[in-house]
Amino acid sequence: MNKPIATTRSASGIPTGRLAVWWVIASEIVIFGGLLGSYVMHRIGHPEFGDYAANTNTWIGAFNTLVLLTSSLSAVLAHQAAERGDGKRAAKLLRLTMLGGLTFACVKAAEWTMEIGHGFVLSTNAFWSFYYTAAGLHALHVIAGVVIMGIVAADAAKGRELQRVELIGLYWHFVDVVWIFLFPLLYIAK
Amino acid sequence: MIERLVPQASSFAGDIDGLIWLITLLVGFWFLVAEGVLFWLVFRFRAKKGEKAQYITGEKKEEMKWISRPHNLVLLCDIVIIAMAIKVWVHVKQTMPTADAKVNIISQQWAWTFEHAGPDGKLGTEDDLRTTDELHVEVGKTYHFNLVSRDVLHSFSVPVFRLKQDAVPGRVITGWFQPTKTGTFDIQCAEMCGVGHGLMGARIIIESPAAHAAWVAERSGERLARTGEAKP
Amino acid sequence: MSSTEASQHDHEAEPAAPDGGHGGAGHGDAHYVRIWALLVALLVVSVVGPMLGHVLVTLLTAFGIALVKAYLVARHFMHLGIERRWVGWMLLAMVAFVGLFFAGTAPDVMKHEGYNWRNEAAEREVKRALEAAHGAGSSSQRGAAH
Amino acid sequence: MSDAHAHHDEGWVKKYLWSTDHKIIGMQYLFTGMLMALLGGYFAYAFRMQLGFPNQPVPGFGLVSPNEYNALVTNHGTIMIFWVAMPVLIAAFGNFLIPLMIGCDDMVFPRLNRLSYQIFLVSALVLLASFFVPGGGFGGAWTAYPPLSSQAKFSLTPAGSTLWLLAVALEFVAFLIGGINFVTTVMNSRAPGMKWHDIPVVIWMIVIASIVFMASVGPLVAGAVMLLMDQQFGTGFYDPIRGGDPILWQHLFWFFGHPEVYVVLLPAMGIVIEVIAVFSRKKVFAYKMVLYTAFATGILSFFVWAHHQFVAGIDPRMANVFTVTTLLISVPIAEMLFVTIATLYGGSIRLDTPMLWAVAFVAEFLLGGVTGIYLGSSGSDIYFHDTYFVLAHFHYTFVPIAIIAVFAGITYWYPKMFGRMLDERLGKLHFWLTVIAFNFIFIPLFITGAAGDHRRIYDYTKFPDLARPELQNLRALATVATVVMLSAQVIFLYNFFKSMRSGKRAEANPWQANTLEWLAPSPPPHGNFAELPTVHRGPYEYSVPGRDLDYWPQSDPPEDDAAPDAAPEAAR
Repeated sequence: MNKPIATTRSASGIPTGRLAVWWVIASEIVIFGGLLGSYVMHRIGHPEFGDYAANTNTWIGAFNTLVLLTSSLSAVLAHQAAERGDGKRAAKLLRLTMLGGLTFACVKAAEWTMEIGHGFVLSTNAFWSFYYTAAGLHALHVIAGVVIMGIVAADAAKGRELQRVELIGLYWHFVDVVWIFLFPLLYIAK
Repeated sequence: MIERLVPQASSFAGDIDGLIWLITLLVGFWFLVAEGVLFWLVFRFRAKKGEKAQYITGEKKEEMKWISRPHNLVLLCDIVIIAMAIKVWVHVKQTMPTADAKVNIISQQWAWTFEHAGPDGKLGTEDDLRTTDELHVEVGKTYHFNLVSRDVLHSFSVPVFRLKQDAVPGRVITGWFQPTKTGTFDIQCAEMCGVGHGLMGARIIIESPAAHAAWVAERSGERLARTGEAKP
Repeated sequence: MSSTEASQHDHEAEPAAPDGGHGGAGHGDAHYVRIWALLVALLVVSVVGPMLGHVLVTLLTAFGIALVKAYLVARHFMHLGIERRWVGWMLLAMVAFVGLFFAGTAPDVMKHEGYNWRNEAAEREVKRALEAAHGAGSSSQRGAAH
Repeated sequence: MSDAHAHHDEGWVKKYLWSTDHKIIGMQYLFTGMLMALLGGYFAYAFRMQLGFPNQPVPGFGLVSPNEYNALVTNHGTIMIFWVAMPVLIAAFGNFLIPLMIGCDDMVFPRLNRLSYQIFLVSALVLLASFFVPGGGFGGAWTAYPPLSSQAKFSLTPAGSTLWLLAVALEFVAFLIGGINFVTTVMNSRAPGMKWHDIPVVIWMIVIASIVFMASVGPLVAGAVMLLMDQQFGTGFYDPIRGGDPILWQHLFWFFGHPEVYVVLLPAMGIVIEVIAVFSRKKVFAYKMVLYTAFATGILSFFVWAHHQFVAGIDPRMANVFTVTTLLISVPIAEMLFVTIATLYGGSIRLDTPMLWAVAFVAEFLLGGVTGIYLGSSGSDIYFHDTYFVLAHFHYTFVPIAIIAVFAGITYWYPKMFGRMLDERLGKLHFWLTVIAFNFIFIPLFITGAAGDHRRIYDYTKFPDLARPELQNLRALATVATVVMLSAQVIFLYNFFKSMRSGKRAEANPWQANTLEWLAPSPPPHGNFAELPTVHRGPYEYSVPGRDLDYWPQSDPPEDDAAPDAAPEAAR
């Protein structure tokens, strides 16, 4: 399909793709914000959540934070490589980022399996409902990011659509930032 | 205005109707002026042969005043309405005058249960009177009510009182009213509560002190007779 | 912002153009590694802080540091520092809307009583859960009260 | 569509169903919206008949049972807002107009645009499916307050409520995608020379509406996920017995629900202002003021949501805050209407059908606006809350928005959309029948509401105070008027489809308007313009002194010697 001329214009001074990703992030902020805002209200109103939160494993959460922070680094390095026109390196770094995302998802799966084994399921109480819903919504974003990144990396390896490396990177950093807030909210506040 | 459609039967019904009157006067004026200007302009400036429209940007100061003056006047009207609305609201919903009596109102799909004080005049004792879909109150007394719900949202609405309050499961919501007129009137459920929402009406019976005392005596007699039979 | 002819540049088609992205801000890869190292250090602090067991320290290390981390990621990795200024403000406005929602909702949901209302169900649940956790004392299984 | 462009080799499916052309996608939204409007109108017919003539079989429906009644009112509201007002006002007009009016060949993300429509279509199908599952369609009102909506044991529609929720959530996704596309397109793809203040008002309004939608819907998306989990996965987010809170949903819902009113109002205002400028041959009075009031309305709309919850069990002190913000929002809205009315001053007004609709919008919306004051001020809302007064009020806003302004838009842009003119005589007949019948529906309902009729009641005979014959007569009058208003739409449909085949051929600029879409042929081919235009002036340079023509298209190059002493703003 031919790109319309519209797509190539940039009256705002920001390339179209990046502009759209900023708006995607803006709309995601309010989605996560609504959920986390609701959680925080309950967290403050219900001191017993602290006792429930004691059952989460800080070390697993911290490890996953480290994984995501590191994958953000590889994403930004991939962007740097793409800026230099080095599609091969960008693809390699993107695949490293995907590996980070997959590690995150696998650790998450193992962690949940453990918790469910201990009897903490979605419907146990409001804390666990929020825990699984918020982390689950975030995990869905991680998985979606990994899938899209796979497509972008495949293109980048052939030197095509290199501007998308930055776009998926922006999204990935946003997912990282969400986790940066989820980590203390779900794991540390005990 | 409203009182011609629904009688006023509570001490604050007049306040609310007065507020509605005030709003009607203020917004009615704006409504008529705006409609009048609109239709006059459409008539006055209808297309005529050989007459060209004027070129008015509306950005010059003397043109802007046609917008900014009404703007300020609307703001002024708003402030008057805000002040009166809050005054009425605080009186009806926020402050609680001392109670002469109390009732409990329990809503559920799709019926109202009312708990009145028995002959001892106190709520929460052995001799409380429970009724379904029938609330008995005494004219002139200030009542506090506790409103609860057993399942979904309901809303305790008494049009003659101009009173409405949603019942939320898990919460106890308190409020007050003072009946001022005897008679029998509708109680509605004014919040969607399921299949039977359309049937969830009740009646409020506002009685003179003597009639109310007679009702209490009669009901507690019945109650005693019933419990007497049940526990021989 | 203006739609000057000069900015009608084809960024999409020429992604690697020097002004197409933010790579030209004078940072090498080392800069990003330094930011990453800083983020990891902050992560360690945020994990260690709560171990001191002081409420204020916990809040500060957990949420204060989350803010710092988010700022670092947004500024350096997402390049908000050199993006057009309004983008940052737009994202902050979205956060402000969330704050507004919180402010309007918390008086009803976070608190369990107010003028002329009590959330008895919530009060009961808090009491029950706290008694189940601390009254029974079995700290390993607390939370799994249901 | 015109035969002139049938020479493309693409098949019918590829051209009309799988197209990425913004105009086709706009038409897809328009036709889907029109179909859904027919369904929503049919629902209104069924429940209005039950109210006007209780417990008699409704011709074409049968006897209305209480749970059918609830499902009918719930889905009438849901459909008219989410599947009619939103797709037609924002998606159909947005898609059709944005690229044409800002002078480019398509939206910036054509395939995303197609995806947005497809998700929307799926959402409509999911909603339709929800009527046919065991238990029937969801009947817990369009606000879906839990616990009624979250627990099947209360709602008795285990599958219907979940499908309803899924449909609404999918619709949100479709409009988020579409909104991002709109905003990005307008920000980036304007014709060379088109500065912020050269953008037509309707485009501004669609963009502001899209942004307001984007910023307000987030919490409700989260809330919908939570409600879905409550319905299907046993969580207790809104279950008070398990530490949840039903009030939380109300806040999540209305934090979106109130801005949503302005999301649909602003594009409607934009259409009306566009039409009024063209048919009074006038520059829009204080164009910048229109934009400022739109921004102010958009921002203030986030601060007013809890006026829907005054008596819902929120803390009474909060009601005072929201009364103040609610009444303040009347200021920018009133100002926007004043500006619209002021534009008429000094005009040369032609009352063609689009203009009739536009003037009717202002006239009718005024009543909707002023009755909102009764509901925004907490003291009087204690009485009016959840009565037919509320219902009549918001129909006096939503009908002008979603029906009257939409007809103004359709009749105005029809020549551009289909290359032919609509029949004026049929158009005027349709206009008068619709508008007069509309007033006969809702003026009586103001009165029954003031007399205490509460909402969503399928049979008032159970309430002795409300079963009075004089109130019942008003209900019957409203029902008869509903039937008349709905029947009048047959005239429109006939005119719409007949003119498509045999209407008078439209030239490129039949209304002699300035904006860029009239530069393209009618209907515009794929790619819109033979040569992409450059913009030289603002969109409303009508009746500029010193020019022979009373309009001056945005794309016409400046005539330096032709109009030496034209107003400086005009000749920029």
